[in-house]
Amino acid sequence: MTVVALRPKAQSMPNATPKNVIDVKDLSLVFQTNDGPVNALSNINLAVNGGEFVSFIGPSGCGKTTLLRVIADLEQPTSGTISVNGMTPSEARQNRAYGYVFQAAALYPWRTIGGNISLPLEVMGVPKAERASRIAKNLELVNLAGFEKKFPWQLSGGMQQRASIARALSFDPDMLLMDEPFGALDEIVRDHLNEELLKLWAKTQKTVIFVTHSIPEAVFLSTKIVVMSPRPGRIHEIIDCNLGTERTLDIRETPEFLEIAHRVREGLRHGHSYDE
Amino acid sequence: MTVVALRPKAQSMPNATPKNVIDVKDLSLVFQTNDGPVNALSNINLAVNGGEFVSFIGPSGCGKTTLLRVIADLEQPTSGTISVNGMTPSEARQNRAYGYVFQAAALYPWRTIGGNISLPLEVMGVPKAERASRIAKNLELVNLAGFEKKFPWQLSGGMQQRASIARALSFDPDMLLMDEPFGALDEIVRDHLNEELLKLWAKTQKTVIFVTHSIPEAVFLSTKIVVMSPRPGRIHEIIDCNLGTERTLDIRETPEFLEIAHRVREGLRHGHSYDE
Amino acid sequence: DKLTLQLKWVTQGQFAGYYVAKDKGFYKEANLDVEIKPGGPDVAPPQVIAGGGADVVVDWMPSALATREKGLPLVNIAQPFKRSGMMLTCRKETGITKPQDFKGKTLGVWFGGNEYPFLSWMNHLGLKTDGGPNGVTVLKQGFNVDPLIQKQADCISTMTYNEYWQVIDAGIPADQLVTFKYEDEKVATLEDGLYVLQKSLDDPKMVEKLARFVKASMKGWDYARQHPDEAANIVLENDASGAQTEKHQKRMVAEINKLTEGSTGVLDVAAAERTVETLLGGGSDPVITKKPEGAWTTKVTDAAK
Amino acid sequence: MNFIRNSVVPVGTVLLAILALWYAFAIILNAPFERDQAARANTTIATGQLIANTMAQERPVLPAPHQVAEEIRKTVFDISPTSKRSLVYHGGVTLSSTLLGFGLGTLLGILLAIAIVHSRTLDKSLMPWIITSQTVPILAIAPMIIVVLNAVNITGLLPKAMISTYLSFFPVAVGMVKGLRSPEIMHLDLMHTYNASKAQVFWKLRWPASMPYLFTSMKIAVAISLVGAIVGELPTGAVAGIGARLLAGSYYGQTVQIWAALIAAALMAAILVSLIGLVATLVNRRMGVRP
Amino acid sequence: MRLSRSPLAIAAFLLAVPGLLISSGGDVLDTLTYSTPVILFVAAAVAMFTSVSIPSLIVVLALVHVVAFCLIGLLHAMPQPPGPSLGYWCMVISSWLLAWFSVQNLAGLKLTSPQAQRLVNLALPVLFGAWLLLLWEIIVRGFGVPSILLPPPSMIAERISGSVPTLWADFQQTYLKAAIAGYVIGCGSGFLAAIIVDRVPFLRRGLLPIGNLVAALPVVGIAPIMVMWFGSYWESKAAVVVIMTFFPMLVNTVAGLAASGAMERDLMQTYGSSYGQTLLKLRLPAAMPFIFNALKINSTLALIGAIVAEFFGSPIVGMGFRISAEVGRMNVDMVWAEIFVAALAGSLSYGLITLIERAVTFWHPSYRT
Ligand SMILES: Nc1ncnc2c1ncn2[C@@H]1O[C@H](COP(=O)(O)OP(=O)(O)OP(=O)(O)O)[C@@H](O)[C@H]1O
Ligand SMILES: Nc1ncnc2c1ncn2[C@@H]1O[C@H](COP(=O)(O)OP(=O)(O)OP(=O)(O)O)[C@@H](O)[C@H]1O
Ligand SMILES: [Mg+2]
Ligand SMILES: [Mg+2]
Repeated sequence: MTVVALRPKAQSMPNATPKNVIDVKDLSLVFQTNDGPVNALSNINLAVNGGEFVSFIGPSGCGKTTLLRVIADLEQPTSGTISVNGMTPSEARQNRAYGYVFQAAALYPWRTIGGNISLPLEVMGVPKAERASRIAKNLELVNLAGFEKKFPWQLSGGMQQRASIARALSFDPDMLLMDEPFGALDEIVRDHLNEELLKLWAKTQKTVIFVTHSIPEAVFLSTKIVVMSPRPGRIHEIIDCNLGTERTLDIRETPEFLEIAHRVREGLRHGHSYDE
Repeated sequence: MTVVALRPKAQSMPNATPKNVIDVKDLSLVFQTNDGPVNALSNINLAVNGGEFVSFIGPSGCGKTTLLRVIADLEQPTSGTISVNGMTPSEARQNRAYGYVFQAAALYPWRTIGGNISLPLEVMGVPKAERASRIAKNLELVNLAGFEKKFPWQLSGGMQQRASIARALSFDPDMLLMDEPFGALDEIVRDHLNEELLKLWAKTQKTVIFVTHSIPEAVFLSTKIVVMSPRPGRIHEIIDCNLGTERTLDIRETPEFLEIAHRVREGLRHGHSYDE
Repeated sequence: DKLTLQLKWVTQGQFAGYYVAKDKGFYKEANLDVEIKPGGPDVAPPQVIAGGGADVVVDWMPSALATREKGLPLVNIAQPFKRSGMMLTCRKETGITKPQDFKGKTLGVWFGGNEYPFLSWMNHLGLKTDGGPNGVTVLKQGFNVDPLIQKQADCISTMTYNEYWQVIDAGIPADQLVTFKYEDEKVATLEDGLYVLQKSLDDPKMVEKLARFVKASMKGWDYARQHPDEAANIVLENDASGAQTEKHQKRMVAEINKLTEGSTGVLDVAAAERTVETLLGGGSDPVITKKPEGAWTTKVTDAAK
Repeated sequence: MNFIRNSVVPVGTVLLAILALWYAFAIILNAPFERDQAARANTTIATGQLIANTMAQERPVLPAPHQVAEEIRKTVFDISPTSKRSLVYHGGVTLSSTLLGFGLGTLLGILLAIAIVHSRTLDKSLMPWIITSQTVPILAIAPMIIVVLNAVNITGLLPKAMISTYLSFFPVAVGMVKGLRSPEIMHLDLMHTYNASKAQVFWKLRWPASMPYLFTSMKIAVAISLVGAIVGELPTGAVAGIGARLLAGSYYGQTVQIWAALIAAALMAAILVSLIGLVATLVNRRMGVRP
Repeated sequence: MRLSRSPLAIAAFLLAVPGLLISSGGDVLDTLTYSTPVILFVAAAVAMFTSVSIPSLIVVLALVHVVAFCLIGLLHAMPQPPGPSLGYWCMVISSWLLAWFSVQNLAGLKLTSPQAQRLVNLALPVLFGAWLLLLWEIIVRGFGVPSILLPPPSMIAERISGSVPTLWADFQQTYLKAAIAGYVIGCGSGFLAAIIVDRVPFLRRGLLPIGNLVAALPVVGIAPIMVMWFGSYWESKAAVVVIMTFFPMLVNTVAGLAASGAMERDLMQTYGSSYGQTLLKLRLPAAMPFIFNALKINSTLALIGAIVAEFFGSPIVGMGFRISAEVGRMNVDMVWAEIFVAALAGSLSYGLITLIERAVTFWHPSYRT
C-alpha cells in the first residue's frame, strides 16, 4: 500500500523520470587510508526502475557494500551524482524510503530479538499494539517464532542474520537494500526465504537492491544482475534476467536459467582475472 | 611435518585409539537463558579419525557452532564425554592442537591485517623473521596480498573473513576447526579456496572439522558429512563421502557426487521438517 | 536589632566572652539579636565582611591592616585582648635557650598574616629565613602541634591558651619545653579585636548599635573572667562539632582571661602603633607599606561609655 | 551460601590481613614516642610494656584498630544520634550534602556530555574549559565561593553541595562523552537509515551504549562528592559534619578521632559505591549483558 | 539583503540599538564614548544583514573585539559609584552575543584546508576563554566587587608578570616534585592492583570492596596524617596524591579489563595463550580507553591533591603554601595567579594525555566518526 502512495506521486511530477528510482551517474568514491587512497568505486553508471529486483554480484572487495552505502546515504561519493526517487540520497533517507540489511547482523546487544525488531517501529512512531503484531509476523516469516525474548548473543549466527532481516522488513519500506542477507543460512532456509522474498516483492512491488555471492540466488531472484569487478571497483556488466514474476524453485533447472547463470559466471570470472 | 610428529606419539601409546582424534560420547549441552533452558546439543556420538575432513551441515540453530566450541574447549558439555587427541579438550587446547576460524571474523581493531595474522604466531613464540614470511605467504593464499597494513574496518566483509582464515592457517595447526569460513565469499573465490584447502589437507594430512551451509562444498571437501537437526540439536545422519584425495572441481558433475549431494539434501530436509 | 559576628576561628574558649554574652542574655538586654558564626582555617573574616556575610568580625590587627591596604576599609572599634598570646615553643633537647640559638634550626610558623611579627623578630635578630646555614629554616605549620612532637621542627608557634597545652597533653612535660613570648620580645602585635567596615561608622544608628554590642560583649568578658568554668561550659554547649573537651576549654578560658585582664574594650593606641611599627619592619616583603590612616576609632567605645 | 563463599570469606580474609598490618604499623610508628618518653624519664622500657603502651597512647601517630573501634562505638552507639557528639549526626550532615551534590553533579555531567556530543561548537570550545575548571584547586576558592553565595543569600546545604557538584560532574562528563560516542559505527549507520532524530539516536542507541561508562564514572563521582562535601564543610565554619570532626580532631591532635571520622567517611563511601554497583548489576541484567 | 535568521544575531542587533541611544555612562565625552556604540552597531548590522561566510564572520569578530577593548577602556574612565549605565550593559551583552554568534558559525563551517581547520579548532576555545575573562573583568569592575573577593583578570595578569620567579619556584615544588611523583606512583599502583585483583578472583572479591574505601578518604583528612608521617616536605604531598589517584585507576582498569569481547577472548583461548599473553595482546589494548579515562581524571586530581595537601604544613615554597599564605594577607590576586598556573599546568598535562590517547586508541569508534 505504500507503493500505491508512491505511484500517484510520481505521476503528478511529469518532468521527473518516474521509472528511475535510482539513478547513478559517473559516480566514484575514494577512501583515504593510512596506506594511501583506495578506489572503492570508479565511474559507476546505473539506473534502477521502480519495482525492479537488482542483484549486485562480484568478487569480495569490489565495492558492492560501498555502492549500497552510497545509495543509503551512509557514504558520500567523491565525484559523480546519484538520485534516489528523484531526490538526493539524503532526502530519500529522511523520507524513510528504504530498509537496510547489513552484511553483519548489527543487532543491539542490550535489546532482545523482539526489541531489536521493534527498534525501527519505535523510531517511526508505530503504536505499541501494532508493533507487537508486526514483530510476531516478521519473526514468523524468518522462522524465529519463540525467540522473541532472547538476547542476540544467545542466538546462532544464522539466527542473528534472520533477525536482522526481520527488522528491515518490519517497517515495510518501499525499497529494500540487502547486503548478503542470506550468506549465513543453509540451503533449505535460504530457498525458503528466497521464495518468501520473491512473494513479498511480487505482492508489494518494492524495489530491492540485493548483494549476493550466490549465482543461482541472483538469477532466481533478480530482474537485473549487476556484475562488478574490483580494483578499482566498477560495473563489469549488467545482465537482464526476465524469468517472469511467478517463479518457483523448479525454474532453476530450465535452460534459460542455466544460460543466464552461465553468463554471470563468465562475467564474474572475468572480474577475477584482474587479481590473479 | 607436525603430523609426522603426531603419528609416532600415537604408536607409542598402544592402548590409546590412535585413529580417533575426536571421540564424542553421549554428549549433551543445555544453555540456561532468561527464557528457560535451550537444548543446544543432545546425545551426540561422533568419532573422527586423524586426517579426516568432516563437515557439519544442518539448519541454522541446530548446534553446529556449539559442537565446534565444545571440541575447542570454549563451551563445557552438560553431560557426556569428549576426548581430543586422547586428551580432554582443555589439554588439547593447551597443546595448541588446533586453529579455529570463527563464524564472524573477530579481528582486533587495533591491529592491522598483518598484525592480526601475526597474533597467534606471537602467542606461540614464532621468531620475527619467520612471522613476516608466514604472514606474507598466508595473505597470498587468501588473495589479500597488499592489504597487510590496512586496519580491519577498512576491509570489506569478505576480506575480513579471509584475513581470519589466514590467521588460523598461519600457525599450521594439526587440526582446523572452521565455522562457515567461506560464507561471505563469492563462488569463484570460494572455489579457489576450496581447492587450496583441499590441497593443504592432502599435503599435510591435517584433521579438518568444517561447518558449512553449502551442500556441494560439503560433498566436494569432506570424507564424512555430519547432518544435524535442531531442537534439540542432534546428529541426524552421518554420510561417508569417499571421492578420493585427488579431487578437482570437475568432480561436481559426476553421478557419485550428485548422489551424495542428494542424500545430504534429503537429510537436511528431514531435519527441517521439525520446525515447519 | 540583628547583628552578625564572624569569629576568626572555631568555637572555643578564645571567644568565650561573646558566647557568654549571648547565653547570659547580655545581648538581649541590650536589645540585640546577635548571630555568632564560627570560623576555621578556611574562613577569612575580612572576606566574609566584604561579602556582606557579617557586620562585625573578630580579627588580628596585622590581617586587618593588610586588608585595609588592599582597599577594604576595616576599622578597629574595640580591642578586648590587651596582650598577645603568641609564642614560640621549643623542645629543650634542641639546646635552644635564647633567641640567638635559633640559627640553623627549623621553626614552625603560622602563615596567612600571622607570620609578620615572626619575620620582624627575625629581622631584629639578624637571622635570614631562607633556610641557609646562617638563618633559620621556616616550615609552614599546619594548625596543630605535630611538627614539634614528630620532631620535624625544633620550635613551633603556639598560643599560650591553646597549642602550648596541646604539647603538654601530648606527653611532653613543661620542664622539657622552652618558650619565647612575642610580648616579651617586644614584637607582639594586637590580637583579637572587633572590626567593622568604614561605612558602618558613617551611620550614627549603626554606631549606636555597635556601641551596645561592644558594651554587652565586654560584659560577657567580665563575666567569663569571674566564672571561667561556667564560661567554658557555655563554649562547649555552643560547639556544634562536639570535638572540644572540657579540660582543654577550661584551661583555655583561664589563659584567655589573662589576656583580656583589665581591658575595657578601648584600644590602647600606643599598642596599636607598636603593632604598626612591627609590621612595617617585617623584612623584605612587608605586610603593609605605609602607616595606615583611620584604621581605628574610639567612636564606638566612646559611645559605649 | 554462595554469598558467604564469594564475598564474606574473601572480604573477611583481606580485612584480617589489613588489621594485622595495621597493628604492626601502629607498634612501629608509635614506639619512638614511647622510647622518647622513657628517655625523658631516664628509664628503659621492656618490650612487652612498650608494645602495650603503643596501643593505648592518647595521641598516637597511628592509633591501633581497637582504639578507633572503641571511639566509633562510643560516638555511634553510646550517644544519641541527635547529639552533636554523635558520629551518626555528623555523618548524616555530610551525607545529605554529598547526595545533593552528587545528584546535581551527575545530572550536570550528563547534560554537559550530551551537549558536547551533539554540538561541535561546544565540543571544541567548552571541553577545554571544563578540564581547566578541574585544575583549579577547589579548597582554595571554596571560601570565596561560599562567601559569595552567602552574600546572595544562598546558605545551608546548597553551598556545600555545590562543591561536591563541582568535583563530581567532571568524571561523569568525561566518562559520558566517551560512552555516548562508543556505539559501533554500524549501529549508528542503522539509526541513520531509519532517519532517526537526534533524540531517538540518543535514547535508543547512545544512552544504552554508554551505560558501562556511566556507572564506572558514577562510582568515582560519588566518592569524590563525599570528599567535596567534607571539603565544603571547612569554609562554612566547620560547624558540623565529618569535615568538622576531621578538622577539630586534627586541630586538637585527637588522632583517634581523626581516624574514626576517616573510617566513617570511607565506610559511607563504600556503601554508596556498592549501591551504585548494585544498580549497575540490575541494569546490566535488564540489558541482557552476557554474564 | 538577506536577514540572518540566527536568534543570536537578532538579539545582538536589538541590544546594540539602546547602546547607541543611551549614554554608556562615561563621564568624559571623548571619542571612546561616541565611537564604541557605533562600531558595535556596525558589527551587529554585518552579522544581521549579510549572509554567513568566512569574510563576514571575520569582520564581525574583529569589530567585536575592538568594541570589547573600548568597553574596558570606558570602564576606566567611569566614576566608580554609580558605575556603568544600562546602555553600557546592553553593549556588553550585545557584543558577547555577537562573539558567540561568530564562534558558533565558525565551528559549524567545514573547511577544506586542514591548516585552516586546525586554526579554527584552536581559536574556538581561546575565544571562549577570552570572553570569559573579558566578562569577568567587566563585571568585577563594573559592579565594583572588592578585589579581596574577586580581583579582575587584569590585576591577576599584572601580578603574574611581576612574580614569575616565585611562581616558577612554587610550580617546581608542587607540580614537578609532588604531583608528578604522586601521579606516577598512584596510577602505577592502581594499575598493578587492578591486574592483581583481576588475576586472583579471591582478591577481586576481597580487595575491590575495600579498595572503594580508599577512594573516599577525604584529602582534608589524609593530608594532616601524611604530613605527620612523611614530614612537611614534598614526600607527604606525593603520598596524598598517591591515595587520591589510586582508586580511579583501579576502578577504570578493572572495568577496562572486562571490556574485551567474548569472541576475542575465545580466540585467544584457542591459541592456548597464557594469561599473560591474553592480557598483553587482547585485554590491555581493549582496556586502553578506560585506562586513559583514569589517567585524564587523575591528571587533574594530582595537582589539586598536591596543592591542598600543602595547606596542612609545608616548607615556605609551593603553590598550596602560597595560596594559603596569601589568602591570609588578602593578596587575592596572588592566589589567582597561582590558580592560573595550576590551571595552565593541569590543562596542558590533560592535553598531552589526550594526544597520547588519540595515538594509542585510534581504533576506538569514538575517533572514527
Ligand atoms: N550462549 C548461548 N546462550 C543461550 N543459548 C545459546 C547460546 N549459544 C547458542 N545458543 C542456542 O543454541 C542453539 C544452537 O546454536 P549454534 O550457534 O550452535 O547454532 P548453529 O548450528 O551454529 O547455527 P548457525 O548455522 O545459524 O550458525 C541455538 O538455538 C541458540 O539459540
Ligand atoms: N572505511 C573504509 N576505509 C577504507 N577502505 C575501505 C573502507 N570500507 C571499504 N574499504 C575498501 O573499499 C573496497 C570495497 O569494499 P566493499 O566493502 O564495498 O566490498 P564488497 O564488494 O562489499 O566486498 P564483500 O563481498 O567482501 O563484502 C575494499 O577494497 C575495501 O578495502
Ligand atoms: Mg560487502
Ligand atoms: Mg553457527
